[in-house]
Amino acid sequence: MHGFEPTLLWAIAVLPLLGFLINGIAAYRSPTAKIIPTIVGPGVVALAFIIALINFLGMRGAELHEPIIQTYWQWMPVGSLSINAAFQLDQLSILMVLIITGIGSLIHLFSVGYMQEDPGYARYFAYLNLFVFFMLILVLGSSYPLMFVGWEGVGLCSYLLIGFWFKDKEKADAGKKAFIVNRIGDFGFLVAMFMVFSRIGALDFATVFAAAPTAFVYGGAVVTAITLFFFLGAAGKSAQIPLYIWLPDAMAGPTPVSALIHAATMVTAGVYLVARSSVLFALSPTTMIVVAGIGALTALFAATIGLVQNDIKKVLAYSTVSQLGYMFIGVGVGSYTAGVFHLMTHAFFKALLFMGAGAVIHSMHHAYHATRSHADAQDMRNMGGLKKHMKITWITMWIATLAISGVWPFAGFFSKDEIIWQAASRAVGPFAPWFRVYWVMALIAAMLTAFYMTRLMIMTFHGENRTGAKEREHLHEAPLVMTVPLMVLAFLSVVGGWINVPHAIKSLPVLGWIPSSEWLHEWLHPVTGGADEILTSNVGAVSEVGPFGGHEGFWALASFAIATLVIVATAVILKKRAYAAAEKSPEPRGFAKVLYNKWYVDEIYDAAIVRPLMGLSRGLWRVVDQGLIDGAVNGVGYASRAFGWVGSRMQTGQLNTYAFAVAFGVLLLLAVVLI
Amino acid sequence: MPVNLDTIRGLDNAQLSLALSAVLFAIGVAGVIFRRNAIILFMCIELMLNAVNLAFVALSQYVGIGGQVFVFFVMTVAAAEAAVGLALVISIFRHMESVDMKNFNLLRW
Amino acid sequence: MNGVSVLDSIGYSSWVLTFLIFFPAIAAVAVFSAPERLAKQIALWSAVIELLVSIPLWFVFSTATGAMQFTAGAAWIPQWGISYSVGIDGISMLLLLLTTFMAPITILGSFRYIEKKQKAFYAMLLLLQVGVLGVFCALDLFLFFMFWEVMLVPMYFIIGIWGGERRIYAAIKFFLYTASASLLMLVGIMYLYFKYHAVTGGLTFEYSDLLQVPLSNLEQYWLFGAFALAFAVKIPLFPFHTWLPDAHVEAPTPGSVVLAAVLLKMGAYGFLRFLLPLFPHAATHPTIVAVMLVLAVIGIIYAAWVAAVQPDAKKLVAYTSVAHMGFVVLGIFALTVQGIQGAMIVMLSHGLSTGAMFLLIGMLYERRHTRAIADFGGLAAVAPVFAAIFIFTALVSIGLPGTSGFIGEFLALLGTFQTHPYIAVVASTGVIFAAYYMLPMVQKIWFNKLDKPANETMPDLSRRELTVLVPLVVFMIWMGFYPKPFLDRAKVTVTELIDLVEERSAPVFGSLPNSTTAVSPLAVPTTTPPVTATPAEAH
Amino acid sequence: MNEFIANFPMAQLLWWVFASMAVGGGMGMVTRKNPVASLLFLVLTFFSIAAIYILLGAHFIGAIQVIVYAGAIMVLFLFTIMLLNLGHDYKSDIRGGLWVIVAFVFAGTIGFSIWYATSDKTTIVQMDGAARIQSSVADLNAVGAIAQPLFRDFAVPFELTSILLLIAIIGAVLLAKRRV
Amino acid sequence: MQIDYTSQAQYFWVMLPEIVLSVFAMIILLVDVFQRGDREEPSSPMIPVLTVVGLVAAAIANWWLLGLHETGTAGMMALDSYRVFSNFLFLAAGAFFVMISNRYIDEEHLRLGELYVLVLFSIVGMMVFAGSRDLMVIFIGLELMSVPVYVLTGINRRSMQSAEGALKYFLLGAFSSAFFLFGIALIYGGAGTTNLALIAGAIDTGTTTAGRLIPVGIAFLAVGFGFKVAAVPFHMWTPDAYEGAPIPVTAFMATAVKAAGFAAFLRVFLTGFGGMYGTWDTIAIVLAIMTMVGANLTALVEGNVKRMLAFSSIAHAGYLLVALAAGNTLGAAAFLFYLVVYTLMTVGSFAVVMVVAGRGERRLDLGSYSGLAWQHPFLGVVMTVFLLSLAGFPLTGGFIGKVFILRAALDRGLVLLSVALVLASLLSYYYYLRVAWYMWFREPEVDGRTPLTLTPALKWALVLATAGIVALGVLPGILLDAAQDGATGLMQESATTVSR
Repeated sequence: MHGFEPTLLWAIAVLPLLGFLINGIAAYRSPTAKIIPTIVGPGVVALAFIIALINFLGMRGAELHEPIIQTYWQWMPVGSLSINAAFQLDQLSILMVLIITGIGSLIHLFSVGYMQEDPGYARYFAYLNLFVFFMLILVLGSSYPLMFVGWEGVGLCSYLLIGFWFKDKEKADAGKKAFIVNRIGDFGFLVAMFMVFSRIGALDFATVFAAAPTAFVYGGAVVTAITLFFFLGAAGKSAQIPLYIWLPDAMAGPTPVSALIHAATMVTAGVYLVARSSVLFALSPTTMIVVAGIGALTALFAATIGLVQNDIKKVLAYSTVSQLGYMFIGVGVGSYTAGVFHLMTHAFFKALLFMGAGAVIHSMHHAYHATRSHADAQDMRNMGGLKKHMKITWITMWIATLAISGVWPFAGFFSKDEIIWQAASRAVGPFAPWFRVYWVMALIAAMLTAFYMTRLMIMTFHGENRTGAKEREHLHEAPLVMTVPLMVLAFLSVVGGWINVPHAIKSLPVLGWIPSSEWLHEWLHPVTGGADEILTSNVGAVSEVGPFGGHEGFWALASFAIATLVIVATAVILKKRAYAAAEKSPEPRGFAKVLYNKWYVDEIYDAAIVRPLMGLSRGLWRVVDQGLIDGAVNGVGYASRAFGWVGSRMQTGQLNTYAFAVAFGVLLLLAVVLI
Repeated sequence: MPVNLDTIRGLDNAQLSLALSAVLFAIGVAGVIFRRNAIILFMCIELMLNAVNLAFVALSQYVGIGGQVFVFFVMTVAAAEAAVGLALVISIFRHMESVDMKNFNLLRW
Repeated sequence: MNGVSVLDSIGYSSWVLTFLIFFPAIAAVAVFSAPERLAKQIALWSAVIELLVSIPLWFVFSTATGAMQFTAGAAWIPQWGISYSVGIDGISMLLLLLTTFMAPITILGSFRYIEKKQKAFYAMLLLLQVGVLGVFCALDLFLFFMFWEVMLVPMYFIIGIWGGERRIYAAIKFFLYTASASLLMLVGIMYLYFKYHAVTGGLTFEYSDLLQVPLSNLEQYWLFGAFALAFAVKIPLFPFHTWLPDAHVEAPTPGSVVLAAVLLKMGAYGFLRFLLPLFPHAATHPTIVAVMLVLAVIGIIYAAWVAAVQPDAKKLVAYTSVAHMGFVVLGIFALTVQGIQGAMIVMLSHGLSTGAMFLLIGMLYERRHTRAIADFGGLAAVAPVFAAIFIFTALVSIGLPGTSGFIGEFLALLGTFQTHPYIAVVASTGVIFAAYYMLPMVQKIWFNKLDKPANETMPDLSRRELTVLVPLVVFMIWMGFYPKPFLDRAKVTVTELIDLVEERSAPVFGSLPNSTTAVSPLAVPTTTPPVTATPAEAH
Repeated sequence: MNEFIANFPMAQLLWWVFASMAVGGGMGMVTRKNPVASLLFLVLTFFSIAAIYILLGAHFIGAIQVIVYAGAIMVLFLFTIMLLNLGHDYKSDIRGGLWVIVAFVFAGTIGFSIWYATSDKTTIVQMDGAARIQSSVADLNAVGAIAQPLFRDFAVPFELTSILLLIAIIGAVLLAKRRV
Repeated sequence: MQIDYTSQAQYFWVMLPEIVLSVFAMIILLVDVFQRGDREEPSSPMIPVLTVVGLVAAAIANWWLLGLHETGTAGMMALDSYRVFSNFLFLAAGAFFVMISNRYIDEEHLRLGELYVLVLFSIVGMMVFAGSRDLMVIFIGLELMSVPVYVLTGINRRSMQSAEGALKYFLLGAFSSAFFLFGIALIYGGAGTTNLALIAGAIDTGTTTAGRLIPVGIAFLAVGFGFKVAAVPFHMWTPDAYEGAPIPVTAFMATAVKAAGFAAFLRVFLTGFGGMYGTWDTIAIVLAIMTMVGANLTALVEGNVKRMLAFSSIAHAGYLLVALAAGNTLGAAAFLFYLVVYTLMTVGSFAVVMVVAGRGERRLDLGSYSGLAWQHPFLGVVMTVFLLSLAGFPLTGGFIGKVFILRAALDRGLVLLSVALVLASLLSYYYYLRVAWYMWFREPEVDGRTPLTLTPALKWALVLATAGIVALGVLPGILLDAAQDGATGLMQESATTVSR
């Protein structure tokens, strides 16, 4: 029906796997192998990107309305269950593939420079390739179980990469934490799959989504349960409350890893899951409220923590959590385009930010390494005034900052504003009260974002340098191999937003001239259309005016204004403020302290869950296992031996005793026969 | 003063003898239980055997001569046992200079 | 195909099982009579021959029928109607191949671990295989029980002679525990025998004949109890599991490997082969099913928790076995195709992964002569390959998708969910706790700082050790990405088994009302017609 | 008066006399500390039993009871006692009071159950043995009456007893000869 | 050849085995006397050979018995396959005694012709005891069997234990035989005869069942038998006597004497009182349970292997009592089968104990078995087989035997008794395995243990026993039929008596 045949779809996934194997073997032969990983590592991903691009262009040509499914082999054919190893190519998956392979290859390139001196160079690229492979499985898989393979696969890779420098206990712990927390989410994913199967009898997307509208009643308990369990999975993967705790620790990994896995791709898998299952989620208003609510809460909550962190990567980590919250607001309120849109733009500028931070840390590290200093290379209080040392990084990161803060015309403006507006405009029917609240929260979070990002920039690049006198001359710009990716991403962060300019922009006074194209929206329509229908038919049309009146354009303008205002204000205020180097700076006090310690959430979890569980386990082992059960088992033995002892004591050796026993026996037998 | 002879005459010696044998047997059993002197124990057993003999003879009043033949055999057996038993007593006495069973408890639990 | 015709020409299918069962016995004699230094070689090569002979089964086996194949038989004690009769169907075939596959690996893996009394050791190992294969092949209940019991003796000696400090306690515990349970099964078997005699006047222990014995519900409950106890202890099902940690910890590596890889499977096999078909009413009685499932779930979670706090790596893995076998029981008593198929895959996967796990820990022990987790740390730096394989195995055993572990647990849980959703949900938390017990151990052994000087010189895997482990790894991945061949071989058997159970228990339950679990909002009957028919949900 | 003597139940009376002597002897035997004393009591019992045999019409048995038992066997006992020189150690070998009580209770119960079994005359098979014994004694005297069945019907056990005696001799010699 | 009991001469043929054996016994006696006179020196090595010859000759005569057929069943000696079967068993036990005792007798200076004479005579006694059909003869047989064994128990006159054990055994034996005798008297009074066939007839005609004489008589007989087979609570003499006696004699007692006691037990109760099963089944059941449980429990704590085996033999008496309780042909067959297995494994295990014990029976504790299997693999392996068989483990005769008994019991519907048997044998696992673990799992004690060497005869005896056990475990068919014949022979008797 459609005149398009995907080219080498399998190769997209297989290439990184190949890379993994080659690099793995290289690592096995000599851990410090350089040449092969340098070529293979980025190479395979780039190749995959090219193939993806070809397919993408092909798809643009053809008018695709159904996904293209390529089946390779039967995976789990058991009774009524039949799961195939098959890839699904449609507008959403190709978009994800482009993001993954594109940004992936950039980050691989960046890593070549960043990991130059690392002893585990080959191993690093092996992991990275493996990650890309699993990520591609995740987005290309044509059924939930297959998606789950990628889902846990990327979890595994993040586990390995977070703990890449495993000699350091904290880093290893961080990896473990990430894995276990993710497992909690995976549990939800599993249960959701079971429910889907027991309802629909299939687990591949095509069948499920086709059957869903008829199989489930709108807002029914089952579909709500299913989607909520799915969302548990998504929350685990995408670091939403209450499972976000692993992501900040995940910064223990190499910075490019943070850029790739914990900013651009893996953490957005949850959003992808929701967008992919849009049909299901649209069927359950309750779930939508929950999803969007969690999103809004996370966005706000994480932002507050981000305000006071001093570790540059920590700030970015919390900002990631916050931005993910935005995406969930988007998909939560039912505007899957917006969610995916923000996912994409965020991938651009957050990857950029992380790699910029990477560059900074890289040079800081060099500086301290050169002078045998043990100061923290990631603490912004040790930075400042770096702009004269590393120009490119400085500029590109400013671009990213403006983008994330939602300043026109950068990418973030369009995507974030879209989400905020959707929250407002979809606050109709059952959602009215909820989404309004989320909208407000989103606005506040936006301001906070602008603030902490500006703070980050100021502390890092402006003011006078606090690195230390003799360290200063060792500070230098990163090598080309690292700066090129920065520049590419900077470019994307600028233009990335223009692919989905809302029509409403026309109505604006100043910006009316802008060509509006809701291209992404139309592009994704084949995927999200089903959900839109369900929503329109059950909830009704979206409202044209936001809360307190005002059209989309007005609010866009407003948010733009607010963001700019906050940035300028922050810049002005913080410029004057003189920071002290890390060791000299005082402990935060009062509320700042609470924020600085992340609302003590980790401590609370530790006290409320981890320790009790350990205690319980120990108790079960000692008391139940060794005490009760084994006690009973051995007790039987002891008891019978005791009886035996009594019996043996009767053997007194005295003839009378024996004769007595005989007489007793006689009486016994007489009793038997006579009574 | 005349005793009521009929009551006595009414009783049958054979059956009385059975009762008597029960009594003697019981005495023998009791002796075996509470005596410790090997020889006396043995005597008690002999008493029990005699009780059995008495029973046989008494029963032969009802059944026939066979019972008395059995007594003959029992006596033979008793003689044989006596020979061996007393030999054993002697041989153990050689070890212990005693026939009191309470001294013989090397063998126990 | 051509190969098959060749095999037919040598009458392969008629003698293969008999050969497989008794060849190890001959080999054992050979080992025993050989000089000490040759023992291990002879054992290894005979195991390899065994494997080679068994491989064609995989291809010749017909996946079209659930009937017994490769059957062979002969009158043994005609006076009592006892016959030597063997045969395999999908279920036993897979387990049989698992056994023959693990044997050479186990032997090769114990080359350096076993220093003293090698002859006796390898002879015992081979005798053990005789018992196990016999159990999987026997179609005569008397024969089955014979092998079932005989298998204990070599294991008793393996633990007792080559074991650790508390080996005697462990050996005795293992022996008495298992034997006590199986003796009641003997009475049960005899009872069936007499029931058959009473009904038909014939004397036989033949499985297919005893299947026909009509049993009252009460009799079914009692006999079910007698059999289930024997199998539950072997599996082991909570709370009959306490012999396992001791046995595993004290047993020498090869012992643990065989124990985990094969012996535990015998219990599950007993469930599938005897419990369900012989006592369908009892086996599908809602209360009994509920009890079994709950015990399984407790086993899964409880064992995971207890495992998490074990200071001894081997003991930890031992407890994980309990958890894994919990999934097996879960899948079996779900009485759905997915459930039982899943149980099968879990069995195979657990055989491979836990076997590998014990081998790896054994290799650690050979290097450092300790199994205490606290004595290691940072080893990944000195032995990267070792670390890689260990971590991979650990991930398989916690059911990472793309590996055999996932397929099994996924199917088992999925199948359970169809009939007992709530239990399945609770059981699914097992995946969390699996990570909770496994990852800390991995970290404490392989990651963190390399602070023990003794560990700094620890050598990486030798070539021999790699040859031992690589096949296992390969299979774990293969079963993860392409389990279809395995599923296919068990498919018909499983479906027919379920049909049998349902049809034979249906009349008893036809009248009974459906329970709340059946009509729970999560599982909807219409989608899985066969399941709703199962009395499992009846109340 | 003659009438009184004529049908005076002498047999019964004598039976009672001898029975009480037997029981008394038995009691004496089990209660005497001194082996010799209890032996003599036992001999008394045996004599009384012999008398009762005769009262029951088993004259031959009565005779050998006196000759074999009271004579030979008991003398053997006495000989042993003297040989072992136990005649005069009066150290009591009777177990403590409780033992005695329990012993008599148990033994009593056993004895009672025997009596209980035999008390019901009707359950004993009635082959009027007494009369048949009478007749056989009449035509072949007391000894012959025993000898006939002994050698005709009971030849096998008779022969066996000879082996038994041989064994007894061997055993006695083996165990009791002085040199070890 | 037809046997008609009207003429006493016929008994010559019927009792040919007994006669042959007695003749040989006397020959040996004479040979010994003339060769030794009064000098204190060991008898010639010819004596044991002569004994074996005698046993073989008796066996041949016994075999010849199979050709005889009796008219009617009122004779004093039974003439059935049951008797032949049990006779073979006694003779085999005797042969085993001779084979294993050889070296021991030298070491303990017990090489006396009388010893063998007594053994032969006691076997004669067993044959009479188990083969006779008249209670009086049975009693004499009992004494004929017991008196020599009393003497054998005390034959080691240097050993205090030996004398003490003998005296206890003797006194209690006489005590119990008094009960036995009273039982006979009561039966005689109740049935008017001591011939089992006639008794059975009387019971079937129902004239006697009314009274209490027969039941009480049965109880007293059960006491006598219970003592001989060492059933709890009549077992207390057993450990002491077994421990006191020289080990070969212990083996002989544990196998032959017990077997004879059981054989007679079954004959009397199944043929004589078969009609009153309802009266005595409870006796058998009670004794069986008490024996199995009591003995196994006590054995758990026994540290002295000789005593431990004594308790184990008591426990096995319990299993055999289950076969009696079954009271059917199957039971009798199971009983005969188990008796054979039991004899093999008991003789074997006692033989090993004898070897380990060494001169003066010093090494009887478990500790002296440490690492035995590694020092002396042959002993270790055979002992393990014996232990496994005693424990009733598959592939050994012990297992088949137990299953056979279970089968008989279940056939009678004694489910609980079967369960009791199973649980009891479970208890027994522990102490049998304990010996195994001392032999295999422990390191040998490092002291000057004189290297254990076996005489050829002993070695052969062990090999024979092991082979027999394994053969009966793997292919029990070879014996099952014989046992079945024996049983049917016995039961037909009780059947035919009815027609009489």
